[in-house]
Amino acid sequence: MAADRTTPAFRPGEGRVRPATLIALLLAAAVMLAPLIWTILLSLKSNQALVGNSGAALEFPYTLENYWAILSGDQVFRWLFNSLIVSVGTTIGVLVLCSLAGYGFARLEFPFRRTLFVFVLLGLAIPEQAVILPQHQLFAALHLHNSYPGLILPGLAGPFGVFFMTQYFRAIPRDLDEAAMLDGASRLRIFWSVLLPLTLPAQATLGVFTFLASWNSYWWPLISATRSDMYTLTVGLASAQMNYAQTSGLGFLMAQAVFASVPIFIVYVLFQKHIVQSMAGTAR
Amino acid sequence: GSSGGADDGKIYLQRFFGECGAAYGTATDVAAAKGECGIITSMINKFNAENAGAPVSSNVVAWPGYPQLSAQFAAGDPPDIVSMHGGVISDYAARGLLEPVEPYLEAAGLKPDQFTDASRMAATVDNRLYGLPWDTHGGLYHINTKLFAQAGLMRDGKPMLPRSAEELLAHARQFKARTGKPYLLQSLVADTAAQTRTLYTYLMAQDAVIFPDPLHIKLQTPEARRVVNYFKALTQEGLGTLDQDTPAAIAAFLSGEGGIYPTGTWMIDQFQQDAITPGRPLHGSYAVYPYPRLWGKHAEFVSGHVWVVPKRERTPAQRAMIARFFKFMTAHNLDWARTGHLPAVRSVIESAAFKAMPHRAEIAPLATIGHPLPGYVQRQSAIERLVGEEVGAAITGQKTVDQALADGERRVNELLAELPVVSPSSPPRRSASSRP
Amino acid sequence: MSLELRNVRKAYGETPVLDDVSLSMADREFIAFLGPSGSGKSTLLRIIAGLETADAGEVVLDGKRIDQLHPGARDVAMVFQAYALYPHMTVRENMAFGLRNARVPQAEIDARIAQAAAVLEIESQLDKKPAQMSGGQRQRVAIGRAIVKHPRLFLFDEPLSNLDAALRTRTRVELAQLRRRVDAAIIMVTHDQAEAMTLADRIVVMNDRRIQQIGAPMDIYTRPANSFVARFVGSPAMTLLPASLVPGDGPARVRLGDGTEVTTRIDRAALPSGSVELGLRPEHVRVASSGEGACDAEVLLVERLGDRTLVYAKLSDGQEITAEDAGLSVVKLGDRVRLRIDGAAAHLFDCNGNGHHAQVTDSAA
Amino acid sequence: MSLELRNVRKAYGETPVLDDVSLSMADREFIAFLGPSGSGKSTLLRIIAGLETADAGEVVLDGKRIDQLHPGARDVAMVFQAYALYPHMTVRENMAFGLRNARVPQAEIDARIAQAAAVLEIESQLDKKPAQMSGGQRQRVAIGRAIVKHPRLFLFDEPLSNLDAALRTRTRVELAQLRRRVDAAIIMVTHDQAEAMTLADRIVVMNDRRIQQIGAPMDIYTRPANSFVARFVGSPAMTLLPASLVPGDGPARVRLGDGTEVTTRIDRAALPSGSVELGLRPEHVRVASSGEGACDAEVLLVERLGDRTLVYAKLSDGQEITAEDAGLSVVKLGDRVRLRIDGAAAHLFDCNGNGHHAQVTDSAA
Amino acid sequence: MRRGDRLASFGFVAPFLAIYLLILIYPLLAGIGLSMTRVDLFGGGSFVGFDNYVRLAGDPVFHAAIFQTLLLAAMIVPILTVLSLMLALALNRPTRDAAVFRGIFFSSSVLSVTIVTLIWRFVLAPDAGLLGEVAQGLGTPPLPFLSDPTLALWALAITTIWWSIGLPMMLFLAGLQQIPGDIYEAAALDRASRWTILWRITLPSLRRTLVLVVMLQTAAQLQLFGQSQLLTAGGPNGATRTMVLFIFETAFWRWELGYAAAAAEILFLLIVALTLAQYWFTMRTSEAGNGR
Ligand SMILES: Nc1ncnc2c1ncn2[C@@H]1O[C@H](COP(=O)(O)OP(=O)(O)OP(=O)(O)O)[C@@H](O)[C@H]1O
Ligand SMILES: Nc1ncnc2c1ncn2[C@@H]1O[C@H](COP(=O)(O)OP(=O)(O)OP(=O)(O)O)[C@@H](O)[C@H]1O
Ligand SMILES: [Mg+2]
Ligand SMILES: [Mg+2]
Repeated sequence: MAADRTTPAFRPGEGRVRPATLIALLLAAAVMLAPLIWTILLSLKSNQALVGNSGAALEFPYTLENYWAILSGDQVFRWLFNSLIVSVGTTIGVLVLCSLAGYGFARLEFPFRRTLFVFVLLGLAIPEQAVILPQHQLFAALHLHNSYPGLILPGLAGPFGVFFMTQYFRAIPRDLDEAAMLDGASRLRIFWSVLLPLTLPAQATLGVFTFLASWNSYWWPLISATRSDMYTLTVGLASAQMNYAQTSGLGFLMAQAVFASVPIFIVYVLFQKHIVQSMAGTAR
Repeated sequence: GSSGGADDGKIYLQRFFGECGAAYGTATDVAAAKGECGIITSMINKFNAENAGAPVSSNVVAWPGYPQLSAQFAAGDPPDIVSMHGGVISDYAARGLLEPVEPYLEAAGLKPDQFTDASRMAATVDNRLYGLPWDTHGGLYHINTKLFAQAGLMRDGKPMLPRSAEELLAHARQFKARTGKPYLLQSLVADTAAQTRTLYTYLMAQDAVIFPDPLHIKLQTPEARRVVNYFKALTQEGLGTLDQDTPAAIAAFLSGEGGIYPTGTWMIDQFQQDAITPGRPLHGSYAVYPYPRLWGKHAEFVSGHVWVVPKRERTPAQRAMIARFFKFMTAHNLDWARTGHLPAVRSVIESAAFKAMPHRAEIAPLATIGHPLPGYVQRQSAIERLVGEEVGAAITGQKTVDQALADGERRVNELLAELPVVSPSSPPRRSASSRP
Repeated sequence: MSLELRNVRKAYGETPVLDDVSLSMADREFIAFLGPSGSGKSTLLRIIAGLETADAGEVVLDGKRIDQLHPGARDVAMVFQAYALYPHMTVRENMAFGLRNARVPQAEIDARIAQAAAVLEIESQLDKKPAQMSGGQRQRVAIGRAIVKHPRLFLFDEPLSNLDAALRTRTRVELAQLRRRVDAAIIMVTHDQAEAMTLADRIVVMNDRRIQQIGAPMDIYTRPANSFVARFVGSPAMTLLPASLVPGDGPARVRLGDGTEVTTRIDRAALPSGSVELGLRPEHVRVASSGEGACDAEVLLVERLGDRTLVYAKLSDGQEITAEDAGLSVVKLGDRVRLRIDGAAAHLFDCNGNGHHAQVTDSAA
Repeated sequence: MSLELRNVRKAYGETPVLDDVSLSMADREFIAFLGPSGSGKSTLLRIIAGLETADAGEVVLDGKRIDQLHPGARDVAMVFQAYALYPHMTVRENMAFGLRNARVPQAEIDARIAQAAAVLEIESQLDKKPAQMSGGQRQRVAIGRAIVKHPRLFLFDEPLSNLDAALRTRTRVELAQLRRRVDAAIIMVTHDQAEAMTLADRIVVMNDRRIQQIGAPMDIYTRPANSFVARFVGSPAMTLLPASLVPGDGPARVRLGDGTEVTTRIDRAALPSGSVELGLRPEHVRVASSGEGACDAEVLLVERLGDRTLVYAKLSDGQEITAEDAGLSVVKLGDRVRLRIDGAAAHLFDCNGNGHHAQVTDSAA
Repeated sequence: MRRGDRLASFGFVAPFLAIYLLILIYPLLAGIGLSMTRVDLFGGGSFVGFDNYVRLAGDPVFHAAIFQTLLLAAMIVPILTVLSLMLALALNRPTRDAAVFRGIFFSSSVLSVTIVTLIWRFVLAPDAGLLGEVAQGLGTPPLPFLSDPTLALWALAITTIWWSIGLPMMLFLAGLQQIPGDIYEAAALDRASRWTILWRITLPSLRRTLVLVVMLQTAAQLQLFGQSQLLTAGGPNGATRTMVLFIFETAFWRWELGYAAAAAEILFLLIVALTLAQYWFTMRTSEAGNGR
């Protein structure tokens, strides 16, 4: 009787990872992680120890003083709060708008539906810098600068979410709509009670991406929220830097980077399970 | 949203220099503060403590803050006092966005000639003063005296500075030969200011006219060619570094990897910290001087920080408060000098207290030999980038010197030719709508 | 309950799908739409349900035109081919959904669900989600969801086609029982003739955008209106052989391609002139052990069904014919056999495809 | 070609799926694996193909152990249930793919494809992609892809289950023809007993991880080894009624729950003691028009198949029974009927489920 | 469906469309108007017709920016696509380890560009950087990643690839999970080698995902900005100035709004043209055999 009776893998995702693949993966993961670990190590060193010698990051002693410095800043929690309001607001807004529009484009009939969809997709080609100044003028005319709506609204116009949700809605069997129609459900009710719950994985994914983009956005908050009590975390942390911070405040700078990333890491970890699953419909 | 308040005299101050509420959030002891951020924060705290109702509300912006300021102007809601580099004033002044500050100085009992020439010129456009002069900053040779000694370039405990171009080359070769390290640490990567500073400085030294009129630059001149060719040759010979950006160059200087790091006044404090810290490579071996005279006369391109007053409707109480604040700031000019920048007030620079600070005697001449660009030149920061990019390309050998200078001249002239023709007195497009 | 369709037409773009379809249906009747794929069965069903709009024609339920009503307002319930259960709801919620929309009081909802669950024997499944159930269970839930609405008309779109053979038979029995217990009419779409024959009171055979025949199952089996119906209904299918009429009097007599002559009981006078096709059900073509039969054939395939054996064979002129033999038949593939044709039970189809049948009902084999 | 499986075992994790399965197969034989869902048919087939590895046991092809060989090197071809055609390749490319991998010369590839296409009548489809074809066409392509490889053994995993009824019958004929034209053995997995009976030389009935019976189709139909086989083979299924042996001599005589007594032709001596079940095929339970029958029953469902009618009924003790009647039966749902049981054709199953059959072969109805 | 229905249906897309029109399309159109004027940040401009476009046509700096943008996209998109595909292939399994690896490769995507460039400056800078230290350890002179024009482009490309590998990897994983497993078994029986399976089965099945990834990435990389602004400031000698950086400098440093707007419109058209060209190309080639 042969000793090795393991089933060979003929379907992808079965069987053992070959050693060569594993080594390549480990190397690639090291390349991915090394800069991140380096950043964390730097953030754990005092600024003074790093001046002119970033190699000191590899040696003891480590300290949390940079994080304390961030946390004891007057306004850090205000900025954190602003960022949360803006990111959560944008995320909710995008989910609502894109779910509605995705359902509309995927399921309903109205004049110029296809044309409008293509028109929306064109938006993927519009660079932020191409519209930021007219946008700024527009928001000035509407008196929206230095306000939460002013920070949230531009994040709602992105076409990717509409594309994503439309594809996802299209993948849901039409039977369900029809069954609900026969069950006497109104269009809104079909959308709300039948289809929307089925898009939860997609909502999670789009939500993560939107939250991430909103959290990291820099240029718009920079020129729209000019009052420090309206800064988002990215802008606030940038304002807290001295010129030449890369030399004399390196540890602090890196601690800021880590600090600003923690919330999104948390969001990612919470929702990552849904991400791959829900992308399945996108590439159709 | 509005940054304006009622008629209680509150004023909004917007500045860069970083945020350090952690260490200085409530500090009012200006003398005890350190660093640009610490000193300015304590100063404002102190002013607020001394005046009823903490009238100054400050807003820290990410360096350099001009996109935000422009945005605020465009939205019709600028602050009351803004930190600004001298070279930028002409842009806003030409658009009629700034108030001349003579009335405020007068109200504060200050006279323009209390300020040094260099600092006053930096704030002057069309013979009007557009801000409270605050300091003068310019390029300096930060020197590692230990390496200089090793290279045999010390005399009487002081580094030997070249007195001509030929001498600098000789020193550099000798330095390289004896220490094996570059003589000059240059930040040529992602930093255009350093190159421009060098070029402007040595053109001024040769009495070359850089901007014959508001719409033209002249770079295709023998003087310019001389300067660029010289630094190119030096760099190509390996006497100056090629691959460093600013943080890398600073790090190299701090770890004793080169003889001279030409950069601004703002680094004195940081380097001095290392110089007095035992165990640091720079310990006890730091000296600093203005750029040496290489050609012509001893002159240097400088700039300065200025506090400007954007044009908008203000109550008399607010105006009074601005004047009061200016007066207070001027009184604390010496404290600011601890950052390394040259104070703007003549009496301070001449004071014993100032001269007693490390290296200050050596750099004091900047106040007299320093010249900013003429006030009629707009878009100085954009021009600085263009010129720096071309000079950098020439020094690193990516372009021929002639080509680089020709390109630089053409690009700057094209930029200037596009300036919209506006009279300086025309009002901003949106008036201060949010103020009563 | 009475449903009437009047001159319904439907086209998708340029493609006509239904062409002047009319139909009326009695109270509590069970009708099956039978036809090949693409014949428009689902479309017709969906027009009744209101999921499609007819281009022309009327749909009348109990004397009231319903074609302009919202599907939910038509008092019909539909069971979808793939069940279309709401995956995120439990069985109970699936059933309650339509009732909630109709604002039925909660107590009433609970009662109806309990009753339906009892009928369908899914009481223990009520708090499961569809993904946790087997195909057969899901189907019962789908039926349950229809039942609780107490509709006047049930619509089933191929309710059994997703089930395996064993389950299909069981569910067929269940459907028949259901039909006795609910006070409503039923329309079922199928392309499985056995299903239609077993369950329906009347069958509507559809093909090529039109209704081909409407009738009771046995009518359709014994007196197919045309050659399409003849071929489509009955498994294995009726053999149709080209033939020529032999002149003479009395019942029609035809000659096959291999020369065999068959005497039918069909009235010669009713036949138009032109070529005809002879229709023979397998049970009327017997493998003859001795020589008394009518024609020779070569066996192509032997299908042993246990109780009887089907023999697919080729006549000497190349025409294929299906015959029946006893369950323990010894016929083998490749054998040459003699076939005895029961002319009394034969059908004739004229050149327009219309069927002509024996004047006296033929008896079973 | 000869295939032998010796003591094959397989478990997925803790769950055993195949338990000591042995089987040997002759040259050019057509074997069907028949069994309910989950009985391990596909697993066994996949072990032969090399897509799964047995935990123990040997797979021997022509005297050579192949269980360690790569699937591509085993000289077997498989037709998958969902066809598994390569969607982005044309039909031609689908067929050529395996040959290219085996470095067959292009001319030879072309010839084999042309031949297979002719056999399967898909010449005109060769440049289409699977998405453009109907289910039946796709299936022929899947078979074509197997044929061109000239394998020694064909493996079919439920090749017909995705087709509709009409197409299934046609394809069944095609498979039978194919079998005559290719010089290879065939194993087919199915859970449709009619399919297995029609096509296979021998049927392997599987259930519960084990082979229940191996035999020719008629053997299995007439002499099921145990009650599982009896119930599973034959459509509609054999009725099994609990019964008690009536003491006495001669052939076994049993009494049903409602008191009816049935005399079988089964040797009483071979039966162990204990309770028994009486097995009756529908064709041996006839609806009796007059009173000469044996028992009373109430009709639950009438399934009119055209040529005959199946009657599902309930005896007075609640046991369900299936009977047959003529095609034009007048029996209706809810009727009370009398049923005549043909005891000579009855089967008995002892308390271990083992089957006991009449000593003389019973004749067909 | 009926008329009222259509209106109601339109109601579902209307909220998004309204915001989209107001916040993206109106500014885009306003940008077109702006591109016809000579105007600074504070208005008061004059109409100049197509002068700005004519100027762009003759501006070598803009030409270089276009060229470099295209070059960067051409460097990044293929590598990113291939690498993320390889990762997806390797990580398309249900194990815990694979999930951890997926998390690792996605982790960089959550960082902002500011942080990414900050980190990578420390990796790439020849003196103080990680690569510099490695080079020193190996005894070779470190590569001047930020000062050599070609290497600087690679520095941006590497940084970008590191930063954005997560999303395409996820898309490919999703695509892979949609390929039915049985065709792999069929291929095994067809004696296909690993390589043949990759080229003839997996890749063709991933075609739509591949097109999507390439199109999304092309559109994204043609808008590359933060990396070049923060890492190399467009240098050395403008060698890494991308179109968006050009637009940014023109608007925020030079205050030439009209000129910046004209460049932005050109960029917009370029992106639309390139992505549509990709779309049409792939649709045309797939239409040939696949009559959907
Ligand atoms: N939405 C549609 N758009 C265009 N053509 C359609 C549409 N729905 C159905 N058809 C076409 O209409 C015809 C009838 O379709 P229908 O679904 O009613 O057939 P069916 O009898 O139910 O067939 P099946 O047994 O395959 O379900 C078919 O030819 C089909 O291709
Ligand atoms: N990959 C697997 N992992 C775990 N269990 C499996 C796997 N494949 C099959 N099984 C289990 O093994 C048993 C036999 O499965 P198999 O597919 O061989 O059944 P089958 O007879 O082909 O049934 P069907 O008619 O439904 O195809 C089933 O209980 C099934 O759940
Ligand atoms: Mg249908
Ligand atoms: Mg199976």
